[in-house]
Amino acid sequence: MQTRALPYLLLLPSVILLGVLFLYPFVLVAWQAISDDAGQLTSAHFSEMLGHWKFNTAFKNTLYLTLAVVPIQMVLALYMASLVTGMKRGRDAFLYIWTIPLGISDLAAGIIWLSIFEQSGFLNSFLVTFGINEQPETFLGYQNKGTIFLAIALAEIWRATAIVLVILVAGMGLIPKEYQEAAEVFGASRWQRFTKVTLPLLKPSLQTALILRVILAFEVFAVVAALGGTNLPILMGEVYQWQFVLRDPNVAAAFALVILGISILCTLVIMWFLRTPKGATI
Amino acid sequence: MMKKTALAAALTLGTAVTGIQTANAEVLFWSTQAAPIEEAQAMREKVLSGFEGEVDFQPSETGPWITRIQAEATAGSGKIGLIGSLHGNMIDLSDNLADLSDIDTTGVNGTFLELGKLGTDQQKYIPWMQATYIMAANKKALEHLPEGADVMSLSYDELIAWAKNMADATGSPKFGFPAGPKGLKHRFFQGYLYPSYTNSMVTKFRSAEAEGAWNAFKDLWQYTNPGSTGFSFMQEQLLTEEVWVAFDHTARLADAFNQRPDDFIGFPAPAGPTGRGFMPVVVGVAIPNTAPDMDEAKALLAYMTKPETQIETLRATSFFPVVDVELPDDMPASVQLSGAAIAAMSGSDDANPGLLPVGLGDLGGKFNAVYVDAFERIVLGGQDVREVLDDQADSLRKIMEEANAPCWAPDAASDGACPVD
Amino acid sequence: MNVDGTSSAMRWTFRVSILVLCAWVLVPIYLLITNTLSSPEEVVSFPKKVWPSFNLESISFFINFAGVGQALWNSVLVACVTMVFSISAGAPAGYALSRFDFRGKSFYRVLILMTRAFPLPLLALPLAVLYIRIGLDDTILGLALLHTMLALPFAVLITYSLFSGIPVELEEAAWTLGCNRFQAFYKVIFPLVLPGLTASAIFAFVISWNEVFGAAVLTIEHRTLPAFLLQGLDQAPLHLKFAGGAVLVAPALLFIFLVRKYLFSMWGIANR
Amino acid sequence: MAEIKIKSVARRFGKVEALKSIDLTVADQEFLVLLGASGCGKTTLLRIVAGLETASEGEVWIGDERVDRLPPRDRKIAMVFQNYAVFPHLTVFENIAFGLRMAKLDQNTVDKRVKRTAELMHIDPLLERYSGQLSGGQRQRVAVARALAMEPEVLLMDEPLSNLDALLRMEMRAELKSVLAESKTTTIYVTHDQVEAMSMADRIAIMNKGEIVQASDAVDIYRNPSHRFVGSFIGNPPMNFLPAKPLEGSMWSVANLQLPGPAHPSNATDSQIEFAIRPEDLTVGDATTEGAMHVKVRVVEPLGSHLLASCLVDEQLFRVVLDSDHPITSGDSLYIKPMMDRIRWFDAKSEHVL
Repeated sequence: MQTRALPYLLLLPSVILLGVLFLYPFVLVAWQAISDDAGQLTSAHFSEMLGHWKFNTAFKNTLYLTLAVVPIQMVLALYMASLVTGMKRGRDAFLYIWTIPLGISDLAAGIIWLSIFEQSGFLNSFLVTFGINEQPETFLGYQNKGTIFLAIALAEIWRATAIVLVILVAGMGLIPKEYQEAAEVFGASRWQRFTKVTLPLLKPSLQTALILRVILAFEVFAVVAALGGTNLPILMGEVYQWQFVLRDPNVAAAFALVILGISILCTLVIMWFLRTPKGATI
Repeated sequence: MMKKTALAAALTLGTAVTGIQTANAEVLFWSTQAAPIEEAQAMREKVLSGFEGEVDFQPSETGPWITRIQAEATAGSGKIGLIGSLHGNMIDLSDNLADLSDIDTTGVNGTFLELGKLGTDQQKYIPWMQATYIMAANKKALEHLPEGADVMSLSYDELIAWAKNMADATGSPKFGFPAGPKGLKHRFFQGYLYPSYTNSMVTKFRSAEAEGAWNAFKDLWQYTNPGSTGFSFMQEQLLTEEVWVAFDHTARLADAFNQRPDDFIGFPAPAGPTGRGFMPVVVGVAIPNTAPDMDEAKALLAYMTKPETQIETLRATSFFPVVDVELPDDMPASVQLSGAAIAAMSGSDDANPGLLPVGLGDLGGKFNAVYVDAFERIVLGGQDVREVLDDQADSLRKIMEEANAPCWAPDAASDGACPVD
Repeated sequence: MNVDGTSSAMRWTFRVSILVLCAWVLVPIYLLITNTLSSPEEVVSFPKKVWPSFNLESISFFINFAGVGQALWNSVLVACVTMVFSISAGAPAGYALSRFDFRGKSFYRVLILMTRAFPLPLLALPLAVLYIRIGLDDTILGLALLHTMLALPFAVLITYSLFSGIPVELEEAAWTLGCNRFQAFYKVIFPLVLPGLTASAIFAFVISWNEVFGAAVLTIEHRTLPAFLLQGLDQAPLHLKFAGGAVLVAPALLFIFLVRKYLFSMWGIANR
Repeated sequence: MAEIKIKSVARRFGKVEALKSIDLTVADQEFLVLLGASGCGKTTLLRIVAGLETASEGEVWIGDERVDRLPPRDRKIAMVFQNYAVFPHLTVFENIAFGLRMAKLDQNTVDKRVKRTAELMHIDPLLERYSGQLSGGQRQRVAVARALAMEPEVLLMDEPLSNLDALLRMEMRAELKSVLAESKTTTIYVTHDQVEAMSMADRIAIMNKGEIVQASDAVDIYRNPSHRFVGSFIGNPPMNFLPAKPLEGSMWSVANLQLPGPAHPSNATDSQIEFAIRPEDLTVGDATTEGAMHVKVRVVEPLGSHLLASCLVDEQLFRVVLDSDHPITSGDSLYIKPMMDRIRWFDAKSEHVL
């Protein structure tokens, strides 16, 4: 069998697609970030970006948000996935419920969580109705950056854990029961079985889920805009700001390259940390 | 070769899937205004149905709106016949817009027409509709007015005192300001705060008077609902009563006025030491060079400025006409409430009307950012007023010099770039 | 002897966890529905009621809104074409990644992820220019191609881990029993990964369904539902905002509901 | 007529030589077992014959056809995999019928053949089950049935019994042998289990480090190992080896014995040869026995049918099989006499028999 050429043939459709629809426009945009109007290479746009007073804040906020959201999502999804595998009846129903947020766009999620946290929202209604608070609180006020951050993190965890869950559940389904049973025979507790058998065998799925989540977390925008207003600048928001409000596509492209850069970096780090040794697959 | 075949196949499929592309005589009206679907519906059914040709009204968010227009301009061909948006969005599209000088513009506000030239000698856009910032209050708030203050001729100091009274009385700040991501707060600083305190928008950006203006605003901010940084359309918070008194432009207050006309009043923006600064919001319509049917587009454009169309537009969008028209009596509550406020504002003794920035080209966005950044640093960030103003003044000066834009009202006319003292 | 899994404390933790997690997911959805089914006055009232008054004013506004049906149909078309494209381009790539070692493998893996790591709003401009020039502008196909690009990383990575979980011997056995590579894939591997493929199809569907920016730029007469509805949704009065959100969410939920069986009813691959 | 000819087949993985120029012919209807320790290349060779792997060089012929460029499906082979590779999404029936359907046989023939092979393998009651509902032994039967149903000219089996427990393995061994004898296919069977190999094979090819060191029938391999490795691998316990020093003529000194052996090589002093004998080819005498070797007993293992004594000669391990009732304990001295016709000599360097 022509094994040498075959993998490339299999990749061809996706590569053509990516080449035309992604690489071509990407190169054009990336060029904007590093060239001036006369077509000369320049670092001016990057200096302008780095020199802008919001850059550091936006960069940090994006990282913090990712750091706050993704690990919780991974743990939560793992927990949900193992609950599901431990279920005897009703698996389908619970899984369906837990994957509902999958179908909810970030715009819709923003609307939903704003209706909870805004001053006249459901949370305040609850607190006031039950006499816990006398006055509705302004959870999303500019001086409560912590609360805003928390609200955004909650909304993101709510919205995007389902992606991780689906990938992990599918991955767990592929782990043969025998391994669990073998470990049980050797006296491993439930927790040990999870950490010593399930987790290592789940590595490829964990890797996939983690990479996708981290990349998507760097691109979060709609939920932050809905809940944070202008209080929590993030990189993706700055891309919009420079592209459509400040009308400086060069600096917007520079911001986009920063997002791309940290995404690739994180991807490589995750790929390396969660690499599966050759031959250690199921 | 291979690619070509694939492309041909793709095109065929595209045709198959979409059932494509009859050469349509419809004019595609691509607009950022009247985007909420109930407004869009009114535009289609009430405003545009009177046009003898076919119109396809497609509202869009600013991002896709700009992207699409730029794409068509770059590609050199397009579907869009007519574009409609805020003055600020038109500025850097200037090169792609057809000259509209041959359109009959009798009756259209001359100042706005001048704005529509975008600093060129061609008519780049024709004014379509206008709004202005006014204030709105829940009637419950009126009892907290400081003594002796007349709501129809309020000063900034009285507004601050009023906001304080409300906060003290209710336990939570009841003044609201649209400082959210889509709020148009830069226009407040440019057209209201600065003119009212410095009688200038650019020249006295870092003056002592400006410092006073910012300090006054900081005072007001103490009694401003802290959620304001998330507010973009004050009608929502007025309706939920998260705020009782708010500042926003007429179209963004309309929903509150219309839903509960008896609960709200509209009144003029406050006055400062140098008068009652205010500024219009102008929405224009223009035709891109790539319009498929230029004549039909121009016919539609002319239709848009007809008095009857303008009145229907007002009903649909709560934006006011740019031509002189007699408004009928059966206008919605929002028109009556905000109309009264606008009349009181422009008719007041201390009225100090300003103009939208002109001649900035594609630096308009950055010009606005100077004011917004100053706000975020001074008011939200708590940074030192003097330092921030000095810092932002440098950026402002650079922008004015790069654009080489002369001063506009209320700044006195200048030779060459408008100076920042 | 450790009797984990059967002790009543464990069982209770198990049950309570499940219920709490269900509530965590469902309560926000419920609140959206409550707001959708409330009258405009109730939506802005405070404190809010937890039980809706089943006022259908807002929702019927959307359902009767001219063009919604067409937009819905466009959305479904685009999402389905996206599903087919992303699986047909993604699954072979996932298969190649799982079965072969070849030069450029890591590069490819990073490349497909880049499409998700670069802000679409910036890519939209050059893409739209390209589309206008080659005639893909304002077509279902063109938008579906863009959405395929967005869904591709999911399709490739999910199928990659699926194929990695299928023992090579099953395929080899099929070869020795008279299959060529394609037949072996189609008759043996494909049925085994079908549930997982459904998962990546769902991703494709949902990604396409919820994508707004590209749809708003690249379609005009063939607007998808989000591009059609979401324009100005945040300027719309509150009650319409919620109803719009619900109208958008409902079909996606229905779709997931319909295919949920395939999503999770894995074959007993455990015995190998 | 399906003779398998393997000509100079080599396989390299990078710099590692997994197979070094293998030549092997398997006669029509012959049952050949590839025997060797894990990692010796036997599975690689089998997979090359199957077409699942490509040889770096060399030719593979099945019948009159050169097949090494053909895909597996065109080689008229069937294969049984070590982990059975029973398709989990198909019933037992469909598993067995899989290849038949690929060959586009009509439903009648398919039914008939599936039924026949299922009966042959005693799995006819399981036809509607899925692989998940089968035990390991049953799955193994399905795998074999699936291969046999193809009525292949060549049957390749990769350690098909290694995942079964000892008792089941013995049962399946006998059963497989009779089934295969009847089916008249040419079979290559890979295993690391010498008992399995000897009990089933017409001929055994013993592999070591990517080479076939000896290919012959079971008795010949046991009696006449052509290579030191064969002697040390075959037999339980395997052969004893002791160094031999050259004496005059063709006499050799082994421990305290002087034995006639092969003629001295030209450079006799340097070259060393080894004396080899199977533990059961020794007779026990006493201190007075002429030509007996003196060994010290270290461990005695009573194995029922016999005793196995591990002894030391000149600090070298030397195993002796004794009668079960032989009175002996560790520490005893033992005088043993090799049966002269069973002594083998190996070149210590080339490891070939002399």
